[in-house]
Amino acid sequence: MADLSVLTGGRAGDGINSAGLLVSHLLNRMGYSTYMYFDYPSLIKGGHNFTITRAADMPVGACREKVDIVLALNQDTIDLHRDLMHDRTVVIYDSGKATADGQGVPVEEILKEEQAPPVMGNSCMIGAFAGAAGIPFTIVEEVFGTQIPRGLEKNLAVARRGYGSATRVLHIDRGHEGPFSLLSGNEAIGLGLLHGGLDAYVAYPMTPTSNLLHFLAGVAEDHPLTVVHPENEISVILMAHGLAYAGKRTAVGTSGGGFCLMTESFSMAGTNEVPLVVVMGQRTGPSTGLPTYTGQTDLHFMLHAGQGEFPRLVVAPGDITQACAWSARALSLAWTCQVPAIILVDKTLCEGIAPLRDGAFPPLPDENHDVPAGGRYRRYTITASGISPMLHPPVPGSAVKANSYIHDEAGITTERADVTVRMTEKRLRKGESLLHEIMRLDPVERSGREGASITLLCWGSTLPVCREVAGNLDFRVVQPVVLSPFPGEQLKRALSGAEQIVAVEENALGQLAMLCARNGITVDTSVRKIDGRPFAVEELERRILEVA
Amino acid sequence: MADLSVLTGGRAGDGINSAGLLVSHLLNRMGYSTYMYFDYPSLIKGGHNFTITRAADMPVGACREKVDIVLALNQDTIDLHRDLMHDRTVVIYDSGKATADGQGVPVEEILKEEQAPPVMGNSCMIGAFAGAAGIPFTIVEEVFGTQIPRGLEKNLAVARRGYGSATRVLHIDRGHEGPFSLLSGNEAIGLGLLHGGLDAYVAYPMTPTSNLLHFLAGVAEDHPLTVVHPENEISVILMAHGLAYAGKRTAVGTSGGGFCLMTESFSMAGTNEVPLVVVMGQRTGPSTGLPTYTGQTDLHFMLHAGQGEFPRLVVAPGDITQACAWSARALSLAWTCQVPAIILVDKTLCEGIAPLRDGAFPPLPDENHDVPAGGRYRRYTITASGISPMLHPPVPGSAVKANSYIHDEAGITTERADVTVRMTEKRLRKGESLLHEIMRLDPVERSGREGASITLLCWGSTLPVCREVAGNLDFRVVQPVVLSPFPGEQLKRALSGAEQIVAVEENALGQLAMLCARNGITVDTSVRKIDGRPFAVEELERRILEVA
Amino acid sequence: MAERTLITGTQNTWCPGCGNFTIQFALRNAIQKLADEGVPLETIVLVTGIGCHAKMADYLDINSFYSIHGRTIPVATGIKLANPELTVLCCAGDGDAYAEGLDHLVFAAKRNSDITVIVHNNRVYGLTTGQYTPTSPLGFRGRSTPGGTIEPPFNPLSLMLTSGAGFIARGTTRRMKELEDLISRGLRYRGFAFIDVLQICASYFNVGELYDRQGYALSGHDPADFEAACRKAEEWDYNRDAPIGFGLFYRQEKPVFEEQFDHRRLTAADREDMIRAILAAKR
Amino acid sequence: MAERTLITGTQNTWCPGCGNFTIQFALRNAIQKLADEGVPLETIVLVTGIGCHAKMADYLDINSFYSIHGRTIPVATGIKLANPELTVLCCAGDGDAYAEGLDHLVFAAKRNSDITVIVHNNRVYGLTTGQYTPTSPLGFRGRSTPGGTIEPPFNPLSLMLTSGAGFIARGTTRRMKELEDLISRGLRYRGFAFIDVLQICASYFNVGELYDRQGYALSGHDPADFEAACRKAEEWDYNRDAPIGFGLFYRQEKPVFEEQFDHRRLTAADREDMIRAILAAKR
Ligand SMILES: Cc1ncc(C[n+]2csc(CCOP(=O)(O)OP(=O)(O)O)c2C)c(N)n1
Ligand SMILES: Cc1ncc(C[n+]2csc(CCOP(=O)(O)OP(=O)(O)O)c2C)c(N)n1
Ligand code: SF4
Ligand code: SF4
Ligand SMILES: [Mg+2]
Ligand SMILES: [Mg+2]
Repeated sequence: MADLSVLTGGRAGDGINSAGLLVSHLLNRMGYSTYMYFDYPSLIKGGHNFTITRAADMPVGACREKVDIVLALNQDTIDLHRDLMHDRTVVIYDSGKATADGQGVPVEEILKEEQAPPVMGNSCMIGAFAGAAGIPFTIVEEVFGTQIPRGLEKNLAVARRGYGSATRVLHIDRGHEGPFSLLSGNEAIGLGLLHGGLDAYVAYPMTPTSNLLHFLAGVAEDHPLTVVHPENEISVILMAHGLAYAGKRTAVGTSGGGFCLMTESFSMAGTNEVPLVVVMGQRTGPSTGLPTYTGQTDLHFMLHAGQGEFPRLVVAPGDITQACAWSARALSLAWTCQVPAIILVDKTLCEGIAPLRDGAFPPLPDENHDVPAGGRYRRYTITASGISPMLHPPVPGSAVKANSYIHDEAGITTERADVTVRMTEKRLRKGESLLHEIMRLDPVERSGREGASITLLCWGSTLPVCREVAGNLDFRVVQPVVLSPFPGEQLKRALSGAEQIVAVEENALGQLAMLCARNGITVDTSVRKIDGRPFAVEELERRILEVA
Repeated sequence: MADLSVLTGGRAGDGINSAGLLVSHLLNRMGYSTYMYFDYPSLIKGGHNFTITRAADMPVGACREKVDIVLALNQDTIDLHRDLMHDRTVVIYDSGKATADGQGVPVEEILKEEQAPPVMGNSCMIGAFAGAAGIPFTIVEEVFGTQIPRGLEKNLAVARRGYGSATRVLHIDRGHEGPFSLLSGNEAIGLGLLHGGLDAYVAYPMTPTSNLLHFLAGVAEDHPLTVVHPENEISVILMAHGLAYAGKRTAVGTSGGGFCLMTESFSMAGTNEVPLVVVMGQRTGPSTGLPTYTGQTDLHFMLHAGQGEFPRLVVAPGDITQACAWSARALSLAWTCQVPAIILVDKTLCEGIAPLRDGAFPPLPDENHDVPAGGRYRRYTITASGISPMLHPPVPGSAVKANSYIHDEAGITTERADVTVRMTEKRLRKGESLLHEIMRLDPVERSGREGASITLLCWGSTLPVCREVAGNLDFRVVQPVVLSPFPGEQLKRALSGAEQIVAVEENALGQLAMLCARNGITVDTSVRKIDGRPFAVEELERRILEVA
Repeated sequence: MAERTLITGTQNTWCPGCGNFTIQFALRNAIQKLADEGVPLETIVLVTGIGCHAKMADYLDINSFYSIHGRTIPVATGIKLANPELTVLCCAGDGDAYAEGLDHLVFAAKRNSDITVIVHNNRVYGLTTGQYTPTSPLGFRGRSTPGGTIEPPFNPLSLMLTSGAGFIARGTTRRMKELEDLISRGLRYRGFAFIDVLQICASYFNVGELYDRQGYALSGHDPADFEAACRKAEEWDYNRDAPIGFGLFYRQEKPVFEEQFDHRRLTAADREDMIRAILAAKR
Repeated sequence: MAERTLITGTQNTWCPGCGNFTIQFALRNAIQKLADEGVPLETIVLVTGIGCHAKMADYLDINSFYSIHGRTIPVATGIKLANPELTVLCCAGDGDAYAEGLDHLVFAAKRNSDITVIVHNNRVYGLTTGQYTPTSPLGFRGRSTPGGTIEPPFNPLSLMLTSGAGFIARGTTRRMKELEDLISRGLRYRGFAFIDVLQICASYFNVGELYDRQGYALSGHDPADFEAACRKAEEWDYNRDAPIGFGLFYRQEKPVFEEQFDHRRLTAADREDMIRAILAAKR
C-alpha cells in the first residue's frame, strides 16, 4: 500500500502553503489520493510554517505521526520536526539555508545561474523533491502549467535544475486515482454555495474563513456575484438580511468572535423568517484563543445562539466533499424552510486541502412558493407546514412587511397573547418541516464495518481520521452531518446494535456526547483533544485502544 | 383565609404602576403578604396598562385568574377585563371617565373643589379604594407619608375626599404579616449586588432591566457608586472588563438582544479570567418579540453563549428574596472563582413587586487572594484549584497582564500545544472549584410536602406559582437556583423518591427538561406556556391536573 | 394601485402631540408624490429600527423591514444592493442611529450607499422612557442620569460632513411643509441622503418652543460649498442656545456604491459552467 | 523598580522592516520618560486590540489588557474610571479602531475620557493578510477587493475634530523622534488624546517613500485654533497625493469624564447603612 507523507517547512511569508500545494498536485497527478494539512502561527513573516502532504492509494484526510520526506526551506524545519521523522525519513534541504543529513540543494547558486528571482527558490526545491521521489518531470510540467500563473518558463527552468540536482531515493509508482480537483475546505464551501444558487456573500475577514471571502471575491471579479466586506460583522449579517429580504440568496462567513456579533441578527432571522446562511469556522477558544488552530468547541453555542426559540439548521460536514454538498443543501434548505442555517466547520476542514469526490454537487429541489391567489399578499400567512409563501419586493399591489416583533400574518406588530401563541406554534411546525426535509437527505453518515463491536461517533472534521482508524481496527463510524434539527431517529438507527460507542471530539466537554445524552442516546466513552491540533491517525488509534 | 386581588387599570402614562404600588403598600400595612404584577404594552401614552395586587395572609407571588376589586381609571379597564371579574367583583371607577355597575368616584369634581392638579386623580381613587375596602385612613396617611415625596398634604386631602365618597363594601381585618419592604425584582437585584460589594454598574437601557439602571443611577446620586450608561451594550461589557480588571466589582444589565452584543466579551472573560456579572432579564422572543412581556426561553443560550469552553455561573432566582440573595452571591462567587456570572431573570421577576423576606442578605465569604511571596506576580499562575491569585494594577514591581489569547502564566500569548492543554485544564478545574462553592450554598430549593407523589420541577420566576399550586394540591416543588455549574447530584437527591416529575416552564422547548435529560434526570411530563404572560394559579393547577 | 392608501389600519400608539405624526404625514406625502410621478409604490422599501420612531413600519402601508435597535442602515444597503430598482429609506431614532449603531451611519456615508436616512431626532430614548441620547443637551436629566448628563452632545451634521455624505439636511416637526420637501429631495437624490429631524417628544423632551424661537429656514446658503456647509453646521452645537438652521446644508454628486456591482443574474447553466471552470483550474 | 526593563523577553514576530518596531521604541521611550519623572511604572496600563499592532501587549513589560478586535477604548475608559491614578493608553489598529469599533472612538472623544489612543494606522489589516481598511486609498487591491476598493477612505483627524477630541495629533513611523514627543505629550494631556500614526506595513502597504516625500512637520500652526485645525486636517484626505502634516493639530482643555465620578470607596458599614435606608423607604 502506498502511503507517503511529505513535510514542507519554512518561514512564514515564504510561500510554504503554495509549495505544499504543489507537492500535493504532483502526487495527485501521480494517481494518488492526497490530503494536505497547513500549520501556521498568527503572524505574517518570520515564524515557522509547515504543510504535511499525505498521498496514498486510498482516500485519506488526516496526517500520520511521522513523515517520509522533509522539504526544508530553512533550518527550523529540520530542528523543530525531529519528532516527526523516522529512521528512513529523507531530508531535502536548501543547502544555503540549512545543514542536515540528506540531500542539499544549492538553491542560491541555481537561481543565480538561471538569473531567477529569490521567490523561485521554492520551484527549485519542488523540482528536487520530484527528482528525489522519482516523479517524471512531465508531471512537474503539467502541474506548473496549471498552478503557476506567472513566469512559467523560468520556474520550470529552475525546477529542472533542482530536479537534476536530486538523487532518486524513492520509487513512486503511478497510482490509479484521480487526478482530482484539489480544494481547500473554504473553496469547497464556496463552490457548494454557488451550486446552491448563491447571489451574494458578505464577510469581515476572520481566520479560518477569510479565505472563503478571498475566494469568492476572486470569483466576483469575473462573474455576477455580489461580494462585500463591510465595516464589521454586525453590518455583515444585517446586509445579508437586507439582501435576502429583497430576494438574493446570501451567505456570510466568520469565526466564533465574529459570530457573537451576529447573534442578535441571527435571532432576528428566527422572527422575521429571512433565510440566512452563516459559514462558521471554529478555532481554538475561548475568545481570541489560538486563532490559527482548530477546535470543535462551539457546537452548543451554535445550537442555542440568539434569544428566544426558533428552528435553525446546523450542518457539520466532515470532509471536502460533504462541505461542498452540504453547503449547497444548507443554502437551499434555508430558502425552502425560511430558517437561518449554520455551516459549522473548523480550521482543519477550512484550510485543509483534499480532492473533491463524487456527490459534491447534489441535485437540489426547486423552491417555488405558491402564493394563494386573490387578496393582498401576507408575508406570514399561517400554513400547516409552518412555512409561509415568501415573496420579495416589488410585489405589485402588496406591501411585503418583515418584522422583528411578534407580528400578525401581514407582518404588523402585535402584543396579543393568542397571536403570540399561534406564531410560536407556526415556528415549531416549520422546525418539523425542516426535519422532514432533512430526513430525506441522509443526515447521518455511516462507514466501516456494519456489525463491528465498536462504533466511533464523530462530527465535523474528525470524520476522515475516524474513518481511517475504523478501517485499520475494523470499527464502524457514525457521523451525524446534521446537528439541528437533531436527526435522533436516524442516529439511533445508525447506532443500533453498537456494543460500545466511542465519541471522538476535539473539545473538552464532549459536546456531541452531551447532545446525544439530551436525546436519549448514551455514549459509552469519549476521546477528546484540546490542544488545537487535529488528531493524527496513530494518535487516535492509541487513544481509542486505551479506552475501548 | 384572606386572599384579595385588586386590579388597577388606566391609560399608559397615567401612573398606573404607581397607583398599583400604593394599593400594595396599603395592603402591606394592613398586615398582608402582597404581590403585584404589572402589565403594559410597549408604548408611552395611551395604550392600556394594569396592575394586579394580590394580598393574602400567606406568602403569594402570582396572580389568581379573577380579581375582587377593579380600580378603573378609564373605561377600557372595565371593558377589557370582564373575563377577570367574578360575580361579586367590585368596580370602583372614575365617574368622569367611565360608566359601570359599581362605585363611581367624581374625581374631576373633587380635584376642582380641592384645587388639585389632574395628576392627583389617582390619589383620589386610592382613597376611594381604601374607603371601599375598609382600610383605616391612618394607613393611607402612613403610606402616602413614605411613598409620595411631593405635595403630600394636597394628595392626602384629595384621598380623604375619595375615601369619604366610597361605600364600604369589604371588611378587611388586620393581618399579621409584615409590614415588609416592598421591592421590585430589579430593586432586589440592585440591593443584592450592593450587599455583594458592587462598585460599578454599567448598562444600556433595555426592558426588563432598565429599571435596575434607573434604580442604581438613583443610588449613585447620593453614594459613591459608579453608574454609567454608555453608547451601546458592546461598550457596556467592555467598560465592565476594564473596571473589573482594575479592581472594581462590576455588574452589567440587559436583555436578550443586548446580551447578544455582549457574548464576544463574555467569552473573553472565559480566557482573561476577569470577573463579570451580567443581569440578564428575559422577555418574549425571538428577537424584539414582545418587549414588555415575559418568557423563559434563554436558558440554553446563557449556558453556551460565547465561543470556546469555560466555566460560568448561571443563577436563576425565583422570587424577590432569592433575587437579592443570589445577586449578592453571584457577584461574590464571580470574584472568588474569577468567572463570568449570569443572573438570569425575566420580566415577571424584574417588574413584579413583593416583600423582601429573611435570607435576602446572606453572609458572604471574604475573598483574599494570597499571592505567593517572592518573584514577580504572574496573573495566571497554575494552581490546584484552577484559581490564580488575582491582583489589580498597580502592583509594585510587577506587570498585571490580562490576555484574550491563550497565554502562559504571566499572561504572554502562546501558541504552544502543551500550554494550551494546561490552561484548558486549569479552566476545567476552576469549574470544579466553582461547583464546590455552589454545593455549600444549597443550590437546589425544595418546598411542599416531602414524599408527595408529584414533584413540580421549575426554575426562575415560576417558583412562587408552583409553590402555591403545590400547597393547594399537596405536591412538592424542586427548584435548581443554580443552573451552571449544574448541581446534578443535589438535584438528583432532591428529586429522589419522586413518582412523577412535572416540569413547569414558560417556553416551548422545555429547556430545563432538556438540561435535566443531558444530566441523566428524566422529567416525566411538562407544562409549558408561551404567550408572554405568567401562569395564574388556577391556570397552572388546571394544566397540571390535565397531565399529572 | 389606485385603491391603496398609504396608511395601514393599525392602531396608532404615539403619545398625543408627538412629532412622529408630523414625520408620518410628511413622509406619506413625499411618497405619494413619488407615486404620482410614476414610481411604483411596491418599489419603495422602508427600514426602521426599534423605538417610537420605528412604529412607522406598522403605520405606513408600504414594504417595510422592522429591524432591531440601531440597525436600519446596513439592512437598507443590503436591500438596495439586491435590487437597485428599489427606493430604500430608513426611519431611525437618535438612540438608534447615533448611539447603538453609529458606525453604520458613518460607513453608509463613506461608501455613498444610495439610501435615504431620516433620523427622528427627539434627543431622547422615547420608547425606553426618556434616557439621554448622543444629542441630548449637557446636563439632561433622564432616568439613567438623574443628576444630569456629564457628556456634551455631538453634532450629527458635522459628523456626516466629515464622513463623506453627499446630501445633508436638517428639518423639524415644527415645520412640516419644509420637512416634506427635504424628504422628497432626499428620496430623489442618487446616493446617501441624510436628514436629521428635530422631532418633538411630547413626553420626555418637549422643546418645540425652542425650535420655534431659534429656528430659521436656510436661505442664501450654497449647498454645493463644503466649507460653508461646515460653518453652517457648526452654528448650533445641539447644546447651547443659538440659531438653528433648517434646510439643505450640503449636496454633492458622488459615485454610488451599489452602482458599482454587477447586477446581472446568473443563469443555472452559467452557474454550472463557472463551477466547472473553477474545478478545472484546481486539477 | 530599577531592575525592570520595559521589554519582555517574548520573541518578536513582526515582519522585518515593520513600522511597529518604531512605535514600540517611541512608546517605550515615552514611558521611560514618564517613569524618570516619577510616575510609578506599575500605574501605567496598556490596552490593545487584535492585530499586528496589538502584539505590543506581549512585548512591553507593563500592565496590559490584550483585548479583542476593535475593543480597546471602552476597556481603557473602564480602567481609568476604576482608578484615576492610572495612566491608561491604547495601541489600536486602523481596522480595530476605525472599522470594527469606530463608535467607541467617537464616544471616547465626545465624553473626553482621560486615555491616550495610538492608532497604528498602516492602512491595512495586517494580521489577516492585507485587506483594505477605512483609511486605505480608493482602488486599494487587497484580498477581499482584488479589483480595487470602491469606497474612498475617511479622514480620522476630521472625524476626531467633529467628535470633540481635545488632543489630536498625527505621527509616522518614518519620524520616530517626533512620534515619541507626540506620545509623551498625549500621555501627559488630561483628557482624550488621539494620535494617528501612519505606520509602514512592510508586507502589505509599504508606502514609506510616500510619507517621506509628502510629509512635513507642522510649524506655525496654532493647535488652539479649531478652524485652523479643521483646515489643516483636510489638507490630505488619506487618498490623493497632497502634503501630509505631522505634529499636533489640535489641543484644548475640556472637563474630563472620569473626574466627574465619586471615587470614594464605600466601607462595609456604609454599605449596610445605605441598604437599610433604602429598605426603610420601601416599607
Ligand atoms: C440591543 C438593544 N438594546 C436596547 C434595546 C432597548 N431599546 C428599545 S428602543 C430603545 C431606544 C430608542 O431610542 P431612539 O432610537 O432614540 O428612538 P425613540 O424611541 O426616541 O424614537 C432602546 C434602548 C433594544 N431593543 N435592543
Ligand atoms: C470580531 C473579530 N473579527 C475579526 C477578527 C479577525 N482579525 C484579527 S486581526 C484583524 C485585522 C487587524 O487589522 P488592524 O486592526 O488594522 O491591525 P493590524 O494587523 O493592521 O495591526 C482581524 C480582522 C477578530 N479577531 N475578531
Ligand atoms: S415618548 Fe416621545 S417620541 Fe415616543 S411616542 Fe411619546 S412623544 Fe412620541
Ligand atoms: S504584516 Fe505589516 S503590520 Fe503586520 S507585522 Fe508585517 S509589516 Fe508589520
Ligand atoms: Mg429618540
Ligand atoms: Mg492595520
